[in-house]
Amino acid sequence: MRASSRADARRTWWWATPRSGGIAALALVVAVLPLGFANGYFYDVAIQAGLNSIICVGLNLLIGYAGQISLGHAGFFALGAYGSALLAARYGWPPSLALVTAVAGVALVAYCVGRPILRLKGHYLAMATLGFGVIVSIVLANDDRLTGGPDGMQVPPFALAGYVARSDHAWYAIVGACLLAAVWLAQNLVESPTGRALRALHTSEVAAAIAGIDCPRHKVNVFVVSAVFAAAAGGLTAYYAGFITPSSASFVRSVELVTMVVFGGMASTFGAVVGATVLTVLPQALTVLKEYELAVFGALLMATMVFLPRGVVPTLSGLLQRGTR
Amino acid sequence: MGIIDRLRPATSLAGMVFALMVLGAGVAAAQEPIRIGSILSVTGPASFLGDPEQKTLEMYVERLNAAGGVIGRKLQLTIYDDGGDAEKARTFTKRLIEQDKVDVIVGGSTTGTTMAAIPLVEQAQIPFISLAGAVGIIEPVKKWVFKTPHTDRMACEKIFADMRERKLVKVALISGTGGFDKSMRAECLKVAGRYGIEIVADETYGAADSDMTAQLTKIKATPGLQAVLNAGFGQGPVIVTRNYRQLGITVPLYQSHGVASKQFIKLAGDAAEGVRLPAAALLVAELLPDTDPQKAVVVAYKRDYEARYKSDVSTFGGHAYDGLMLVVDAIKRAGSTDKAKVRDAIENTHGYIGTGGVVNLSATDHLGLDLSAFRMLEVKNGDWALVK
Amino acid sequence: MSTLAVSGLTKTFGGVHAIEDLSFEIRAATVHSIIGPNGAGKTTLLNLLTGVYLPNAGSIRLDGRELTGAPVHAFAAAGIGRTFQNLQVFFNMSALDNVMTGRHLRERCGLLPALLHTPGLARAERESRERALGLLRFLGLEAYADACADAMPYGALKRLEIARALAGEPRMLLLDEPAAGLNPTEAAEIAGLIRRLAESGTTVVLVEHNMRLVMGVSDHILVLDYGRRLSEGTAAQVRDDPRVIEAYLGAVDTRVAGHA
Amino acid sequence: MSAESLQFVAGGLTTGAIYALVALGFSIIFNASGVINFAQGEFVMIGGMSAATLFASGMALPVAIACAVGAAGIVGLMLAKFAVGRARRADVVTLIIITIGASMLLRGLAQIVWDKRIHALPSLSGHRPVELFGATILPQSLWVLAVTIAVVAMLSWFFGQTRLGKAMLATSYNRLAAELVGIDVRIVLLASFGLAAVLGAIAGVLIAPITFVSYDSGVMLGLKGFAAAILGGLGSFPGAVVGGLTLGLLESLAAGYLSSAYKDVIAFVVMLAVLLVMPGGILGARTSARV
Repeated sequence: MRASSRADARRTWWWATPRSGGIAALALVVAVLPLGFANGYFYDVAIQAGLNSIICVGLNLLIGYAGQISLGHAGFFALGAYGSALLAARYGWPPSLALVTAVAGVALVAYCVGRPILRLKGHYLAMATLGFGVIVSIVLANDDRLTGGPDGMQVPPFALAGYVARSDHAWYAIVGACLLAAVWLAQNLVESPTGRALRALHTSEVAAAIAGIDCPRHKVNVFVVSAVFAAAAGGLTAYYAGFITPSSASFVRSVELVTMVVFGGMASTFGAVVGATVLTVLPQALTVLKEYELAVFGALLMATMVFLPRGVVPTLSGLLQRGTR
Repeated sequence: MGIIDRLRPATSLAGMVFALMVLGAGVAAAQEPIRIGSILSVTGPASFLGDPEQKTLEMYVERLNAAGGVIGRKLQLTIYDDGGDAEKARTFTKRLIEQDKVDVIVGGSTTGTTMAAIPLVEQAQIPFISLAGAVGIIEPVKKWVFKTPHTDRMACEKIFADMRERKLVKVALISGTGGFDKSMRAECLKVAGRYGIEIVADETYGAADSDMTAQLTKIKATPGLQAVLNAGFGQGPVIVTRNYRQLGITVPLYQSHGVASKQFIKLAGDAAEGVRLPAAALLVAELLPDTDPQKAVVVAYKRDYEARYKSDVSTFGGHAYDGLMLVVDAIKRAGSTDKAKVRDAIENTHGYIGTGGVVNLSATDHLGLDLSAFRMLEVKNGDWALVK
Repeated sequence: MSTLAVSGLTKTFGGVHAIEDLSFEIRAATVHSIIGPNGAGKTTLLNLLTGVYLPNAGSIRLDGRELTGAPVHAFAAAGIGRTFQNLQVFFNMSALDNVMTGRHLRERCGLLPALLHTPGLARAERESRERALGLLRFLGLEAYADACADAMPYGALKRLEIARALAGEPRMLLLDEPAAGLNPTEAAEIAGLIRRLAESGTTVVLVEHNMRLVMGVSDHILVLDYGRRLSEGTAAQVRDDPRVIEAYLGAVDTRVAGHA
Repeated sequence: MSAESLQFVAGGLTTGAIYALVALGFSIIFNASGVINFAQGEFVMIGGMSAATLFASGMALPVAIACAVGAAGIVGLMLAKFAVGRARRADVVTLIIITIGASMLLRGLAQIVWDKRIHALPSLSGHRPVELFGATILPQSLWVLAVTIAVVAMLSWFFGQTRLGKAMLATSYNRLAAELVGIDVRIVLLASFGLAAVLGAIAGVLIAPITFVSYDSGVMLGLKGFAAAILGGLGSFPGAVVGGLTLGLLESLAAGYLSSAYKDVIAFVVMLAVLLVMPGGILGARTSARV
């Protein structure tokens, strides 16, 4: 009875639910943040943090909720970026149509790749996804007549219905809106039968299957969703930066993305946002350290994971709850 | 009292920061420094470019300041390490322009990082001198973009001219998969025909590969092979050179200007004997005849760099030297750091003698070097020798 | 009316027969127990009946429909639910979410409605939640509804597994040692629950060591030994079968002797 | 077989032996802790860099090698004691991120302690290539192969005969059971990191004369070593060797017969295909679901 009355309360105060409440808070942060921005450089870093957050929110569905590792998501990011860029630059498609087509294409690729390799488990899955990412980056670097090779290619600006997005403010608004949409979609998925199915198969695939959950189908689905998030962020990055190189598909970049998710906290959508933001901003702050930057960054990463093993957001919110109780 | 005690370090720190800001503002009002920004690939796969570039810039900014600065103002150098990543390079360029408010940018160690920065510097209208190789940086000419290193196309031309002289026609190409290698490979393929060179094999290797015998075995088996050209940098060309001798290939081996450093000879050892490559005069500073206009400049740079850093000079540090000195020269002539005036002054540079050659810039040529800037070198007895 | 028909079922592990040429039928709305000494192959049989293991030979049919070789979730979709001997609770979820996960088959699980949180899905979620809460009440777990599963006591987890299995509204429920680790009062509650389920039309397949429970609730008992059928029949028939007594005494299980 | 194809095989064995030696380190740590140690490549780098700089400063080669191996071993022990060991109860993914942080830290320190240039180390027995049926191979590559085989033999003895080795093996099969019979899991973790670091350093010392060494040369070696360990079957020592040699041969043959530009793509595609047929690697354990 107690539980059902609590559920009623949730329905009344929609903004107090974890889903809507968190999104409202995030929207507020996104809206207020520019007040503290001194110049375009701040916007640039914020935009990159937003784009990384979009990828990580998707990747967290796969890693945090479904428990399936991917060390190849930079591959999907780069495919989204190059797909959008090539269709727009080489074939003269309208940028928005190119973006949508590229993302749809990546969804198809993710489906075809995910079907077979998601049968693998743990480190073997990590290796297989890593292999996929490496293949993408080599093909992008090698096919230089189409992609411009390792030195990258120029991308035309993003335009929609006559409006050309150039200014930092416009891009901040676009990326901010996309981030909110990404978080909303992800939170919806988490709190749906599909989300429960993902968490279930994370704990015990046998028990999940006994409950009637088609594990392979759900794994592939969430793999595709996370790839779509990465591809969309990739397409936006290409248009925003106006320039892309195959290093966006590199193994190092894939590892960086996973690190962001784990750093922020697995199975926490807002953890993914925090992880992506912190690890995007931190290197900018550490440039004052010059040659010590890499060592200090590595040490900070190690220390955080040793002392906050569940990631920043879950560990800290756990402490907070214990404190208020 | 506990709280106050705990807060004490914080308050004193805040006080110090405030004091520094006031002081800083006072100094700035007295004399605004000339702000030079730089994005370099100090770490990562292109660190062999960025590392000597950074060292060179730091050393000469220090020297210029010790000598009283330029037009009575001190130089302030801000360097960001992009690790060879174009995305980072773009953000750092933005940071230099918007946050650090630099007057001019020297840098972009690689073509990728340079290309990522170009849209921003063009938009912000800031003089930009790239230290990267590809010809695409200055072709077509972009108003605010210059570069100091010889292009990879020039390297190809120098090598092919030498081959033509030695009557070597059937040439195999082996290159790495990095940006430098791929770009040079593409340029060489483009200009080969003009020198009557026929590319009979075209192989590649990964940047971190440990053995290239498979590729070289294929090349060795190519009928009519007369010479091999390796475009690349880092340990790749060294391994190629060693594998080349291991397989007993006897036709001449040419390397690119990417390994133009004494370190190449040290690492490759005996296998390097007889290898030819095009390089700037810097590498053979002492061997230059006294009549050579570049001699004084390159000998001085070489001496300074090697004395300060106890390591062999490379032509890449020289590119940074040229970039910095071009800017300093232009600012002196412009008499201010007004961006448009400095840009015009750079474009009007004439007869500037740098480590890379004699630079004559114009509205249609933002590089200003010709083929004479390159010297053909050969490894003889463990050292460089000029090919006459 | 036959519900489940098993014929010639065989499963080997590295050449050892865990189940050997086993055939039997289970009739709808009855309580059918499977007993036997440790290592007789009871859990292996449950794994075969739920598709977790692929048999080396033989077939499993539910209402005449061939299920052999189908994936696990297809067995579930055909109406077979199950609990586990060693708990397989989703420890990263609340008790309520555990039960709602059990309703997976009864929910629409399209990807797009889930992403967009369509009104239809929201309505279905509310209904699902009510039903899950109802099941938690039915099993006396309503106090734990919002508790994370890893904070629940053992006995409650056992019942939570049953609630989760029931949430899928199975036609046949396989219970693997539901009374293990429970005190006599709790075991009696489980017995009452099993009877109620059978009366409401659910077929119950029970694997259990507690002979008082088995003898009290079963309509039909299958005795396994070394993967083969040792005996079969009503509680009285099995109890009086000399082969069964021998097998159990040989296996030094005093419980059956005590109750026999 | 023609001399040409023999040369491809020789090249593949050269590369493959290097991968195998790195892969062995991955398997040791995986066995003891279930962790993929992304800093394994850095152990290799530390071995190579220490030996190269010590030798360059005038130390005798054997002494320089011994010091380098010792230094790497200490780094490995410290990584286990102060980082991985402290987060024992954390998720495996968290532990992996810790090793990623460690690899950054070690690389960052290496570029400060040493420099960013490429260093060389003299070969153990010269540069004169050994000729076999028309194919040539550098004597150093034969050293790498021989040491790899010797290391596998020693590891088999260590894990099969010694008390500590058996304890480590027991821990890999069942941590809880190992703890219950009184095995100190912390010691096992320390030993595995120490052993893997020593092995990595030996690899670094042997590889440096062939591929040279710089502060970031561990990244690619780590990646390929991980691939080799997975391909052969994670945790299996003969598997690491088989995986390493297979990967090296795949790359070399692909470069020789198909396309040198796409040799890595071909190698990875073949590897994915192998994993799909044998989801536990070539010599990996076959497990079936248990409930």
